[in-house]
Amino acid sequence: MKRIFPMPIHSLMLTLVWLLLNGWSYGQLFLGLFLGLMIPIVAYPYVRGHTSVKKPLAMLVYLLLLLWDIVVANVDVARRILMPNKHLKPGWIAYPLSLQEDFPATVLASSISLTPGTVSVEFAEDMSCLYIHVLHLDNETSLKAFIAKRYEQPLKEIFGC
Amino acid sequence: MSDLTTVAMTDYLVALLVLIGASFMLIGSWGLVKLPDFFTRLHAPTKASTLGIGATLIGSLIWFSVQQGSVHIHELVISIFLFLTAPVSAYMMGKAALHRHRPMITGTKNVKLAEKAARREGLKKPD
Amino acid sequence: MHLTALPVLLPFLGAVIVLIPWFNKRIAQQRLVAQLFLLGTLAVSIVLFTQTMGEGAQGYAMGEWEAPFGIFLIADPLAGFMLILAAVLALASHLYACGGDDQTGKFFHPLFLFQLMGINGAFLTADAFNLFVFFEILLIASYSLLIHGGGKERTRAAQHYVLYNLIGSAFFLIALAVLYRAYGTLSIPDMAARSSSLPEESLPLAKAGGLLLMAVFGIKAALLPLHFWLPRTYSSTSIPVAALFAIMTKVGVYSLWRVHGTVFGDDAGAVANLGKDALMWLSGATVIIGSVGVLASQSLRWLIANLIIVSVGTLLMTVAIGTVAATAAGIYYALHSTFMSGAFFLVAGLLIMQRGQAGDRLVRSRPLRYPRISGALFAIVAMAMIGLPPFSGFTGKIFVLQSALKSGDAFWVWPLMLIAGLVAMVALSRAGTTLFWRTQGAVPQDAEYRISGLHIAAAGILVGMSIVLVVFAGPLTEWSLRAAQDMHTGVSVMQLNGGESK
Amino acid sequence: MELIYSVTVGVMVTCSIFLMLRGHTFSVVLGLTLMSYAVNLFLFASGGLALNQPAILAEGASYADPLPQALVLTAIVIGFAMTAFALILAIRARADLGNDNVDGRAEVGDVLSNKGQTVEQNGSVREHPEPSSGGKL
Amino acid sequence: MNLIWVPLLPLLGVLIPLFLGRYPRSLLALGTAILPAIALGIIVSLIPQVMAGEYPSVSYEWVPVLSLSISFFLDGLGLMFTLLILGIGLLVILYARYYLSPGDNAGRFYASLMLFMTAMLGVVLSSNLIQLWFFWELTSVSSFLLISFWSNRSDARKGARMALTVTGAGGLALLAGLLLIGEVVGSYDLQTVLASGTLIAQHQLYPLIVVLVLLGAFTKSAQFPFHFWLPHAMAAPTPVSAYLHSATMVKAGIFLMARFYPVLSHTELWFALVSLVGLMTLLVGAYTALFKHDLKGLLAYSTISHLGLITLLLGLDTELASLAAMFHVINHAVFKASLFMAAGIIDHESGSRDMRKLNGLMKYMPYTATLAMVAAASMAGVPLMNGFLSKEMLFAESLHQDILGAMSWLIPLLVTVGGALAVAYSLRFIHDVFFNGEPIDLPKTPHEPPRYMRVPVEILVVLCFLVGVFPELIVGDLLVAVGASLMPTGVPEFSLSIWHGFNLPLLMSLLAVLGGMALYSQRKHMFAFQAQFSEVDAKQVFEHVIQTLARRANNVYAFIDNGRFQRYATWMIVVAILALGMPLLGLTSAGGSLPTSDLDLVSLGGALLLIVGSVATVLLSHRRLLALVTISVVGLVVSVAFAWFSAPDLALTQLSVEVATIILFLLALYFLPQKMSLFNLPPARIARDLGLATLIGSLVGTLTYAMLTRPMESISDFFTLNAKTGGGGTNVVNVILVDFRGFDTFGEITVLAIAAIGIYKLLAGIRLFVPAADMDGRPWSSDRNPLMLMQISQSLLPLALLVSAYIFLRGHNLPGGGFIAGLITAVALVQQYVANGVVWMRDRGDLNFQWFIVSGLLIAFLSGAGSWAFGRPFLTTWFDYFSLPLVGKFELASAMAFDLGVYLTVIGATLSILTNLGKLTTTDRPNRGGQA
Amino acid sequence: MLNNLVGLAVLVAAFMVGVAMLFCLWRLIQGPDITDRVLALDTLYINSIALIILLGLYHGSALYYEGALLIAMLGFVSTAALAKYLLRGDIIE
Ligand code: NA
Ligand code: NA
Repeated sequence: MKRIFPMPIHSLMLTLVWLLLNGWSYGQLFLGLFLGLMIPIVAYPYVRGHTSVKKPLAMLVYLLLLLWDIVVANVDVARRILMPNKHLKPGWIAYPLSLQEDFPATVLASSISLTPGTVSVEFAEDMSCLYIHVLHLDNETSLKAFIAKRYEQPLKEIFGC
Repeated sequence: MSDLTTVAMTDYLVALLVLIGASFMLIGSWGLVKLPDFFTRLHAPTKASTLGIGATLIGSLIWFSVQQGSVHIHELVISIFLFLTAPVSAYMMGKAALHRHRPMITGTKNVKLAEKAARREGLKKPD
Repeated sequence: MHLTALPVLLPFLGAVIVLIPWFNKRIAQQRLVAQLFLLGTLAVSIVLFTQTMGEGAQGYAMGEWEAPFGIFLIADPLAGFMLILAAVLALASHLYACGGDDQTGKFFHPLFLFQLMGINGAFLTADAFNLFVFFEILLIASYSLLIHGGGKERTRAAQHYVLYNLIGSAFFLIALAVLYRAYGTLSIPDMAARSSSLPEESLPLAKAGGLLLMAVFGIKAALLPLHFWLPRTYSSTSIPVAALFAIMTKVGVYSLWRVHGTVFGDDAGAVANLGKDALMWLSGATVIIGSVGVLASQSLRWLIANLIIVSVGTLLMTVAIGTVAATAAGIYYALHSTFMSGAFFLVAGLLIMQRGQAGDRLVRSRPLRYPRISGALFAIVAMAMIGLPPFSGFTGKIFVLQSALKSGDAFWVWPLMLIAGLVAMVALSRAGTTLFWRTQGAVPQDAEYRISGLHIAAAGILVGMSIVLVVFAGPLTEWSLRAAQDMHTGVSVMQLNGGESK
Repeated sequence: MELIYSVTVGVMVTCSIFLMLRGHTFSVVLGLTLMSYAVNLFLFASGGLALNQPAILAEGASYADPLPQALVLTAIVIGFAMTAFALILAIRARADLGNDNVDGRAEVGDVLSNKGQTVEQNGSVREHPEPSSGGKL
Repeated sequence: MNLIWVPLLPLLGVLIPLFLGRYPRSLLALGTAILPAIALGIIVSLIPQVMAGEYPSVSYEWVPVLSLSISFFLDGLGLMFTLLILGIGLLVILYARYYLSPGDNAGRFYASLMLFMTAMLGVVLSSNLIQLWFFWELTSVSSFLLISFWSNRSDARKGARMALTVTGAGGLALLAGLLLIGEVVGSYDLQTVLASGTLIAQHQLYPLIVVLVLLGAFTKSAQFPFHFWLPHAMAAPTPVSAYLHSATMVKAGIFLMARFYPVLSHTELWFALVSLVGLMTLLVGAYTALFKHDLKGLLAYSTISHLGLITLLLGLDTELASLAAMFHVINHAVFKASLFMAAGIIDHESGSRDMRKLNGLMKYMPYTATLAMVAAASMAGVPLMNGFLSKEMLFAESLHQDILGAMSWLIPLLVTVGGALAVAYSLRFIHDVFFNGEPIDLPKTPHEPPRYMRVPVEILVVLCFLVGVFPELIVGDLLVAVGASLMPTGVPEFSLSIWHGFNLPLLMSLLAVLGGMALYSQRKHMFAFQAQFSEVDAKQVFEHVIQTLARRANNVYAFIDNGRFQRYATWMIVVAILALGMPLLGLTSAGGSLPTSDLDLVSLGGALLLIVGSVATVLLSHRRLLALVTISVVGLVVSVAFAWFSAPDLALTQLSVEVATIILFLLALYFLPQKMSLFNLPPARIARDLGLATLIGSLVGTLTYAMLTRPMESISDFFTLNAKTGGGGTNVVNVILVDFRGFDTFGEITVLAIAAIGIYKLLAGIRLFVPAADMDGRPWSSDRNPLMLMQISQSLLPLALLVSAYIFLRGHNLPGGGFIAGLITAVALVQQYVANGVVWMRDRGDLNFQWFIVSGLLIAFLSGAGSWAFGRPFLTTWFDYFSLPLVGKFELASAMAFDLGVYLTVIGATLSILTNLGKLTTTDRPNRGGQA
Repeated sequence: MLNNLVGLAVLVAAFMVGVAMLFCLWRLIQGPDITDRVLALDTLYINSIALIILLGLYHGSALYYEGALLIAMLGFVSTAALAKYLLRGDIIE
């Protein structure tokens, strides 16, 4: 089973993306399903054992939340760019990671980077913390708390770790 | 009649989205010019790639869907790609900048952290 | 029926087959397959040649698209000549390589076959852009073959050769673009048909494109001052590759015949005989510079390379003369000079194997282990190169001289050719006496100085061609004349479409 | 439009030729790459410039000349193969000859290496002696 | 018997010594002699015919296009020479049997000798001009082999080369002359030519023809100033000297002049040239001969002198003179061959040829000495010997000319001086060798040679005597026949009696003898006088000339070709500038009749990006990574420009290639120096390069504008019209690629595959420079596989594969296709290598690129060859529409299979190109590369 | 076909994106470091995507879409490769 159908979620998502690309028809569905089956078989050896998503629904919620954050933060950062530089207070924080697995940590770092104003630049070698550059660093502790509550906590649940 | 209104409505929406997208694009790139050091500039493309492209794509998506009378959402795939890759690009460039000990403007908080992070890149800051 | 395409497709198929990973460690099988395909290509070329002599040009519509829209292959007697020439040369060089040179690196056999594919494609195609593609095939294959066996000298030579030709390819594309804009077509027969009625406005484009294309072919043909790549390339690569490369310059000359002979031929109206004057001067200068190089050469392969430049200059003089008789002489001369250049490299290879440290440098060395057979081969090929009877050089030389006389070009062609012959004689007699007779010490008996029968057979085949060319000079010259006539007449688009029923 | 297009192609050709005349393999390959961009634009121009007339049937009434496009496509691919070969050859030359001069002869003023090492095929690393400058053939 | 056998038998005779080489010497000589003897027999049997004026001839067609046939005829002139060649040839074969030492390769010697004999016979029997030249050159070649017979000796090699070069040069002139004659006459048939005397003489090319033919003759016959090669050809074994350098080859030039005498003589030009050169040669040769201490040297210069004598006779404007010339040809051949043989015997039996050491040999070898003295007397022109007769004729005829106008009296005077010199050196030959005291320091004690070694000399000496006494009887008829060849209109009456009474010629002879004796008696003073002049060794001069020539050539060559790529590229660019510039110069304006379109701001911005990007690439090219970034911008903008100008396929292709190129450059940059000094060249160089670049840039720019503004009638409409109906696709560009011009694409993937193979070869066994630090000297980071890159890349792979499938499948109808899809797949896989490293990838099953390439090429080929099964040409496509429930209507096309081949090849080739390079450094590279 | 409002908006947007690209160009030339230039290139990729989408909108053609998709995919690859080069020199190791 594993050999024929190594990554079921991937297969599904690929079929979905295929339909996104080509539009809906039965023909495309068949083709999408076929590719959704074939591609994972080809690609499987090259994909590390991801920590799998345990709660897909929570993931969806998380994504929508992230989307909203992106919009809001974008406006904020745009404002900061347009302001003179002297008002800028950039800084670094070392966010203490409690997510230790690679994939969830990557998702967290990505989320942080996607929301404007913060960029994940580096992981500590021992994965103890994530170094983040902040465009405008007002309050370090509240930012850390925000990240923990808004992103890390949900991700822990999603990935079940 | 309602058809016409829909068209008009979507026109306004599309125009708005396209302009919003372009604005964020412009602001992001302006940030690239204007911001004082590399790490601050690193924030700029995320704007362009998220809201800038996002809004433009949604505009395009809506417009083509209305025009062709069927749902036309393949633009989303571009967004998926960008959302997946933009943080990695930033991460890689950031790492490179840390590795190269790019200077930061005075007043940057917790510079020590950056130095600590840079140590990962195998080099002490030259004196 | 598909014969016309086979000189291209057979080497391709052979190359792909020996490229199958199963063959990777099976050198004997690679050799066998490659030889079979080379023999097949030769057989096909001969049949094709006889067909064209009997029935005239054979068109082949790739994809069955009518002319001038699709890509056509045209086999006419001239192409047939060149195909046979290439096949024999390749067969002999390959045979030589099977003596061990093929094992000094990977993928020799597929590359060799690909090389032949490119050459044959260039001979057959009737489409200007397709010609570019085949030029690139033969070039990239030649780049790869050039470095076969490795070594500093080869790398150095490859560097020049590759970069130089890359610039050439860029110019090729520019020329094609301009010509396409001027003519609106890429089919060479179609271009030829349109030449006389080009609108006034397009003339500068046609001229610029035609002249630049001439320069591009001049690079391949080693026309002065575009010849610089040749000596180092030929003298540093491995022997069988150098021998095969002997045909490379002829691809340039052939293209000049094919494209400039028809598109910018006598009947081309305002663009008739484009660049002929320049070609006249430059071909003459090529002979001179080649002769200077011949005198200056310090090693045998360098000497051969310069002799090739001289022979190419001579060939280009026939192109510059441009009459049917001159083209015929050029065709015969091309056969002779290609075979002899290839043969000379193989003979040089025999000598290098026997001379140890001295290599092919023209210095004193130990006596040769096989003086008779190598001496005989050397003597024949040297005499042929000089143009001394009774070998093919003399017939070739007389053919060219006579054609120049008939067209009124003797005043510049003759002195150049005769003096070049004298220079070759001086240099080759010096080289020969040094290589064979200026010896010291005892004949080496170590195994490393041994040469195999395969090597001798390969060299023998090519050297023997100089006798074949003389013995059968009668029919060969007549066929050359026929091929030249057909080439100058050209094939019309209508003929192509009529000849190939849709 | 035609004018600015021509000027651009001209400038690109100028820059590429200038690069090719520098004595280092990297510059020459860089020049060749730039040249192939310029040549592709040039070849493309032989079909004329058309806005919003892609050669896809049923998209519009008129089409851009598809033939030059097909030619450029082929040229791009071949150009890529050639650039790749030239570039790897440059590496080979550096490895064999110790410098990256197109002629394989280091010249005074060349930066030879940043204290390089040679890695043998078997993986052992050894310090590579600095090649002497002004080496001759 | 057929005349063809006469040259053919000696040619077959070449093989006999080659096979008999290991047998006893006598057998070898006998075997060699058989065939020429038969040939001589044939000739003798043909004599009556020739005497009757019915010239035997034979002709076979060979190369009609070149007017070259195998044609021989035998007339009097040919007969005389044939007899000499075969007769003396046989004697030489006998002589050489004893002369060659056991160490010599007699087989090779005889084979070369037979080859030479063939060539010589070919020359004198030819009745086709080109064939004549054919054999003429063959004499040069075969004589090269004979002169250099002792090839380990430097003087033999040099002498041979010199002879070859001089006679070869003459041969080329002769060829030109002969071709001109053929052109003027309209035939290369000798007998036709000989009948066209006036035609040639009145042609404007006549002077040129005369000069060219005479150049051939003079070089071959060692006429002044081309005489210098002959003495050095004496490095050959003495039989060769006897045969080639006295009897036959040097006479080929004389033969040539005689052969063309009927058509080329009878003009001032001919007489002036021939007589003066002959006279000069006569004197110079005779004078120099006197001072030679080497026996063969003396004979060589004497030969030169006698050749001059014959030439002079041919140049005197009387019919009798030319007859005398022919007579002297025989006489000289006979006595000089015997003298050479005698000299060879002396050398052989005494070990020296130095006349300062050779003294008093009369005592040691009286018999040989007597023979030699008789022959020498003939050489001196002593009465009762054959040499006397022809010399008397010369003296007589020298009185009947007016070549020098009022100064014509000089000629008899000088001829007499020449005669005196001949007497003097003949005297020296006799006295200095056979008398004059005792031998000094000879390596061997001289003694008589083996019996049969003397036979050839005896025969010849007897002939000298017989001809001298019974000239009319022995050669009278022959001379008449020869005369008929020279003077077709009629041979004048002549008498060959030995006594003409007391007349002026006899007086001249007397003077010559007395003068010669006087000269010889005063030889000490003369030698002393001559010793003041440093002797010029022609061999060294020649060698010096050749070496200087080579050195000069080297300098010129080095000047033109300095081995620099920049030089080569500059030339190419100059040529391109000329090629493009010439036609454009004539234009008053670059613009054509097409209207131009408006410029928009986006285009302007794009152009600005391209221009700035290109210029920045140049300016930053010394900081290579930066240049790479700027050129990437150019690439990106070019692809956007393609999209902008309605070429989506191009945009896609350019983009994917662009990325692959960047990766490639990055891989390469690691192994190349990171920086270089850009402007370390002199400013003049920079300015020149900049000038050239600007020039060609402007030309290409102008050309672009010219193209864009000129209308075109293109075949392209065909493609748009037929793409759907004939090719089954709506993306015309793709249909062109896989169908209309599928053969281009077929070639293109071949290029890609070959490049991959070639690159594999380039990387095999490479020893790389691996930089321990980046361009600023900073050690590399220790983080091999950045976490996020690793994680996200893996997620991207399936997505990228899906996209490539998407691009592939839609290619036929919409932008896309196998090539772009292949590149996307390849780049996605390369991305895995970048993110995860080679080892990781290898652990997960390495991709075999070779299989990709092979299967791709095979699929492409088979999809093309599949049409053969239906009797259609290669790459003929097939497509049809099908419909299935639910799925609906869909299309299947053979072009898709072709595109699949493209797809696979591209993946294989690109991956192979990129990853092979990447893999190079992988082997156990220490993690902290910087600190290793 | 495109109506006036959207057409105008797209034109203005394209102009803005064009200016944004020139900003990137400025950073690209200005540097000062290679990292800045890579960043500028990366931003250029993104701007190009927008430009191509706008182009498609302007012409009302979906044919430009793949171009944008490819830039999105491949732009990342080259940015990542460049950064990896800066870090490790050896991008495939
Ligand atoms: Na962010
Ligand atoms: Na003496």
